[in-house]
Amino acid sequence: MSHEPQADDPRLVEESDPKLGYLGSDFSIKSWLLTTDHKRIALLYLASITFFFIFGGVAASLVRMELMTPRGDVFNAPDDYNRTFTIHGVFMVFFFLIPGVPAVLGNFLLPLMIGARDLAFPRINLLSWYIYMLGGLFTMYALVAGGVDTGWTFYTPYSTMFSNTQVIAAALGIFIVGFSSILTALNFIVTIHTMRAPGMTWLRLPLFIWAHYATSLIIVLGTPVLAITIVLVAVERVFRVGIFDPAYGGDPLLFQHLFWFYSHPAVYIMILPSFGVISEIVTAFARRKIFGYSFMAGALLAIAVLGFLVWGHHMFVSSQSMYAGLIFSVLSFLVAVPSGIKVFNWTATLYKGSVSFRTPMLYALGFIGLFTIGGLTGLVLSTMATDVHVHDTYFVVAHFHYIMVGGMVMAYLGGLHFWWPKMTGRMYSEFWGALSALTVFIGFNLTFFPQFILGYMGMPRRYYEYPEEFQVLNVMSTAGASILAVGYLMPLIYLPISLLIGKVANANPWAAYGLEWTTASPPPTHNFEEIPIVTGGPYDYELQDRADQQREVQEQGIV
Amino acid sequence: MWDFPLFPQSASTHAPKVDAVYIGLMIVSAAFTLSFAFFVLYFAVKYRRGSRADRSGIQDSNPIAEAVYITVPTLLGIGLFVWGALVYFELVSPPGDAVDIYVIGKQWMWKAQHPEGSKEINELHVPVGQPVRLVMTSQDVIHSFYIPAFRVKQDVLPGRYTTLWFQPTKVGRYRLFCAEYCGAEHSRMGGWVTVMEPSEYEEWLEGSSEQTGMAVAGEALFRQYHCSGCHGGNSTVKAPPLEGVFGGPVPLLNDPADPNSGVRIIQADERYLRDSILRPKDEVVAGYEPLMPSFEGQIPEEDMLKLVAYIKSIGRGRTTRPTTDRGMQDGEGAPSNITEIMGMGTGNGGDAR
Amino acid sequence: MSQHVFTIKTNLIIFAILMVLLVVTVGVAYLELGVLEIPIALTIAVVKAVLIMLYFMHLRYSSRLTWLFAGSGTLWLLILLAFSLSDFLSRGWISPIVTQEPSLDTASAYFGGLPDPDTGLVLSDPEEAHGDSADGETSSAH
Amino acid sequence: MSSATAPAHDNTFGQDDTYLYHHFDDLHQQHESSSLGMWAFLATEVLFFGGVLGAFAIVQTLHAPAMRAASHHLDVLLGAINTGVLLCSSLAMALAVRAAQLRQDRHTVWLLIATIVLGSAFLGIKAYEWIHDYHEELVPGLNFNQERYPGRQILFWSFYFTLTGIHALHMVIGIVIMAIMAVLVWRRWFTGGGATQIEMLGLYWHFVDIVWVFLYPILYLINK
Repeated sequence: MSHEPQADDPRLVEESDPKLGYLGSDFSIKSWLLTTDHKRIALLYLASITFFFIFGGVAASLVRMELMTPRGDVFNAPDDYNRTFTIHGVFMVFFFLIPGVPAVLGNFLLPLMIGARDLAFPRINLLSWYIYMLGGLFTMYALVAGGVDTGWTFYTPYSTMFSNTQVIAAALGIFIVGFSSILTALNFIVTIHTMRAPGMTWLRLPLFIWAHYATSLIIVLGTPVLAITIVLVAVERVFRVGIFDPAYGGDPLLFQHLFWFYSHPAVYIMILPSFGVISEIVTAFARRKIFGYSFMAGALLAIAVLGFLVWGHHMFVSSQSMYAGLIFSVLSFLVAVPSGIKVFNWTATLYKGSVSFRTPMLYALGFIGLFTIGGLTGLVLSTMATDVHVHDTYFVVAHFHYIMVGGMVMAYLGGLHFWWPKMTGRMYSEFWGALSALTVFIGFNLTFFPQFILGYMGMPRRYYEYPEEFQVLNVMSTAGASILAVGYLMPLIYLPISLLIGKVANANPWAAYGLEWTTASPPPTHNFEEIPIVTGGPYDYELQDRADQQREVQEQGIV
Repeated sequence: MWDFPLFPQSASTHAPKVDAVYIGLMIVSAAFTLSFAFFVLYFAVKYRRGSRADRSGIQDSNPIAEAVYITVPTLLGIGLFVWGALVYFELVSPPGDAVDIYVIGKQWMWKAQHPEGSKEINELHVPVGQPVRLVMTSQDVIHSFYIPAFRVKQDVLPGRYTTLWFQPTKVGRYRLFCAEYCGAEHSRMGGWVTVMEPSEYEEWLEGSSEQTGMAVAGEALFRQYHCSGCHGGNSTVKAPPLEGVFGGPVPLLNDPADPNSGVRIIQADERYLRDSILRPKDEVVAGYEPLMPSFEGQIPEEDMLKLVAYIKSIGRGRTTRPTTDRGMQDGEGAPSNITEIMGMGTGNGGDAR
Repeated sequence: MSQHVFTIKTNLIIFAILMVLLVVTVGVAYLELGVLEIPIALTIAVVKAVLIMLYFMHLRYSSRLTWLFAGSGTLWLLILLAFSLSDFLSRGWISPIVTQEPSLDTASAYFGGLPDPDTGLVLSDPEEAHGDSADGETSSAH
Repeated sequence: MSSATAPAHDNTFGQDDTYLYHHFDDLHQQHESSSLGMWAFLATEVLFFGGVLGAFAIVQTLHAPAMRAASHHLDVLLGAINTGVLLCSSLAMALAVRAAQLRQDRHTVWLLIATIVLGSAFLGIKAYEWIHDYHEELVPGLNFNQERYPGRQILFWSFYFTLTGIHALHMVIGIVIMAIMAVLVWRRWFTGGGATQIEMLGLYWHFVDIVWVFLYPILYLINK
């Protein structure tokens, strides 16, 4: 069935050192910059995403330092503070949270998990990385040339008429990076549809793949609307054509509708891949099939679709009509139900499993706890009565950080540790992994739980100066932020070190179940010697344990 | 030691209802969170690897449990939604006898006007027990009128009226914020809402309204003598804006003819206002040319008093309070006009287009 | 996705139908149908679009999956339109609960009136001005 | 594979030595992937145009009289001719795809050139309309005369130029790619006669035509 290999078929390229797999095939810079191997592109993304994460993180620490005191002292003028929180917002949202898990873990693992040799369009995959870097450079230019002070939301008429900062350059950067995520999502959808290994039917796909399928649907159906909204802001800003300018009859709310039509599904783009990662980790370390597989897959798709119907809860107090507000409020409650199902099923997966507490599992357990808090505080924001009070306060900031940092970043780090041996062939140090997980958990809670209290007390967000009575909670939050920063620096140190001194990992260090664990680690450039034939469903750990027991019996010769 | 509050004051009829919905939501959330946390930790410890717990009869899926777990949260959600919506209906429906106060949000200050005519900047005086409705609009970007103690917030958009109502129940001074990001001094665009006994409020009203009566007449004269032609909001002539001038420091050129001679700061008081109307060329504000014609002998004395009253009413403080005690520490509330003048039009976007 | 190759004849027939529909839609526009104009124009456009998709874009013999991909874009566009319009159209309805409408005259006296640009709207030919005066042009606050 | 039932015979496209990339199992899977990929991209384009069209639909429903007043300055006849030209180019494109599938390379090249010529004709007529509008002082941002066209009419024109501008940009991109494809087919660069590539270009071109099929009535006819 497989065609005789063509000229550029990597199977013909003999690996210089079989143990290094795809990493060892070619060490030249050109081979990295012109690679079409999804695994190498994943590592390129890993490097650039970490860079932008650090950049956004530094901005966050400056913001937290500024907020230690009621008066402005770190920044001598409010403009610089406004530019800093805009940097934090833009870089974290568009350059870390949205591409995070899909571009790094998704790119690396999707072909491996469905038994394919590569994504459907390898060259488009590389193009997506170059567009991502081009977008990053444009946004960097915007900062160097004067920065942007509109916040990551670019609300009109401030962004179009009253801000004299580099709004157009930043908007162009985001416009470009939007296409990078569209191309990645397009690649994933087509690959999942057409390139699954024989026998890998839809109900045998690991939930990691389902999660990336649902995320790609949202990206493909949502991102273009953000692109056109950014174009309209740029057109309005240059030509004053009045689309958002009430003096000519335009309506500022038109921008908010178009912007939030993408930006709320964008938060599901950020969290759905993490659901996939957590499902993989929880089953691997509880050594049990996922509980309610079809409900979990269905919940992913339900979130993807319902996610597009709820954006109005960002606009309850912005003179949106009450009737539209009621519709969006009901739907916002309904969209919380599938997330609840997922947390319920993860907990049920632990029941009667055999749970071990390695670093990925610590991150996963942390995720379940923090995501539940984040999700449930979302209900306060979807109820119209309380949203009037807590909209645009630190309650909202705490809510979305619980989901983004408590959810997505914990899952990202958990996934990175879980598949590190597969990606690099080396084991990370278990002690440092557990320590960093604990530090991140403690630092995170100390940073963002006080902000819930601050929020309900009424401290508005994006404030450079605040009244004295909020200071103690802000100081606690800044203290937590410093612990969190240390927690994030640790993996940045011990993971690269593990490349040199880490224990060499075999094909399946966690004895986990999945096609990616059947091939070598690091896998060869063409992934599988022979395309595997899939016979059973995912997470068949009973099968795996019986096979391990038989192998032990044979080795020790015990009858 | 515990001197910082953990829960906002409850000073309006809305507050207890909104707090009730909030507490209800917190209870539901805590119930779910604690039960999940408990089960996760309990299972994780009970079924840890190597423990001899009974692991027979593993179920991989239990549609009944899933169905229960779908219907219960949905019903709970609908219930909470209905409760929240009912409280929201009260938030948006002012009673018949509500008093209207008109509020303008402008880049980085709130200007309020009472029906009786008295005007305030970054301040709002309301009698306790009287339902008040604010009819608001914005002159430039989207702001948001937010009083945490009353649990009310409403975005203020250019080109549209938005309304918000509350009925204060407790006398006192509560913070007022701008909640929608609106530019450089978004965090300074706030102030105080003072709830007073009705009698005190009437007193305050007279004090400010007679002053405002003259100020209102002064405003008409301001247009009649074409002052607004240059000093008005959207004039093309480069003349110093008069909002917030009175009571604040003003930089004057040492030698009016030579723009880059040194600058001296004086306090803008009634004398300065009269002199700059009658003999504008004697004291020229730094950064501006001496273009203003002299009005010597053209403005009768009582018109001059009304003009000065008007300029004072749009001054930095309010008409009745002595200008120094604005009830705010330095750096809070609206900036003194000094920042705009010292800025010399470095282009904080909101200037006259 | 099959490789069905359409004959030249089919292509030409489809092209002819499209040109006829073009003439029809222009003709319909010249009749004064008032409210019916928009639905008719849009249905003709949809018919033309579906024809192009089926025959020129080979959807006719493609897998159902390709149909789904083709339809999903328009479906999501309708979601955007439906929910946004649910806000813009229902904004004017005075909620029955709001007992007292703000007194617009004092408000506009204080605010100096809202910048409703359409007040100065001069319609070039008076005969279709009939439809517009009823549209409450002057109510500045909505 | 998703469509295990698809006929397994290889040469359905009439090509023998079509290039099969290493990560695909057979030609059918490779073609199916390209087509699905293109349709997914067209879904993003639908939403890209949809955002502006949605905004315009909202403004049209809210301010119908102003939109009607503004759209009187558009020349319906010229628009009709333009739509006809674009439909012709769509026909030429469909025939080009057919020729590419049947490996009649000379016909493919000529039909692609015909499509380019018709597309450029469309852009020419469009440019003429724009210049005419410019002389009528109708271009917001450049010389829109607010006194002559008071009220919200500027909104109609800002949407008109945004929509037709983005559409024209897509036409230019289409024409450039078509020129490149024509050269490649003419110099036999594609081992498999480039059927799949031409077909994907056809999908894109027909999509741009469909956008104009919707733009023409919405901008020109509804407010006639």
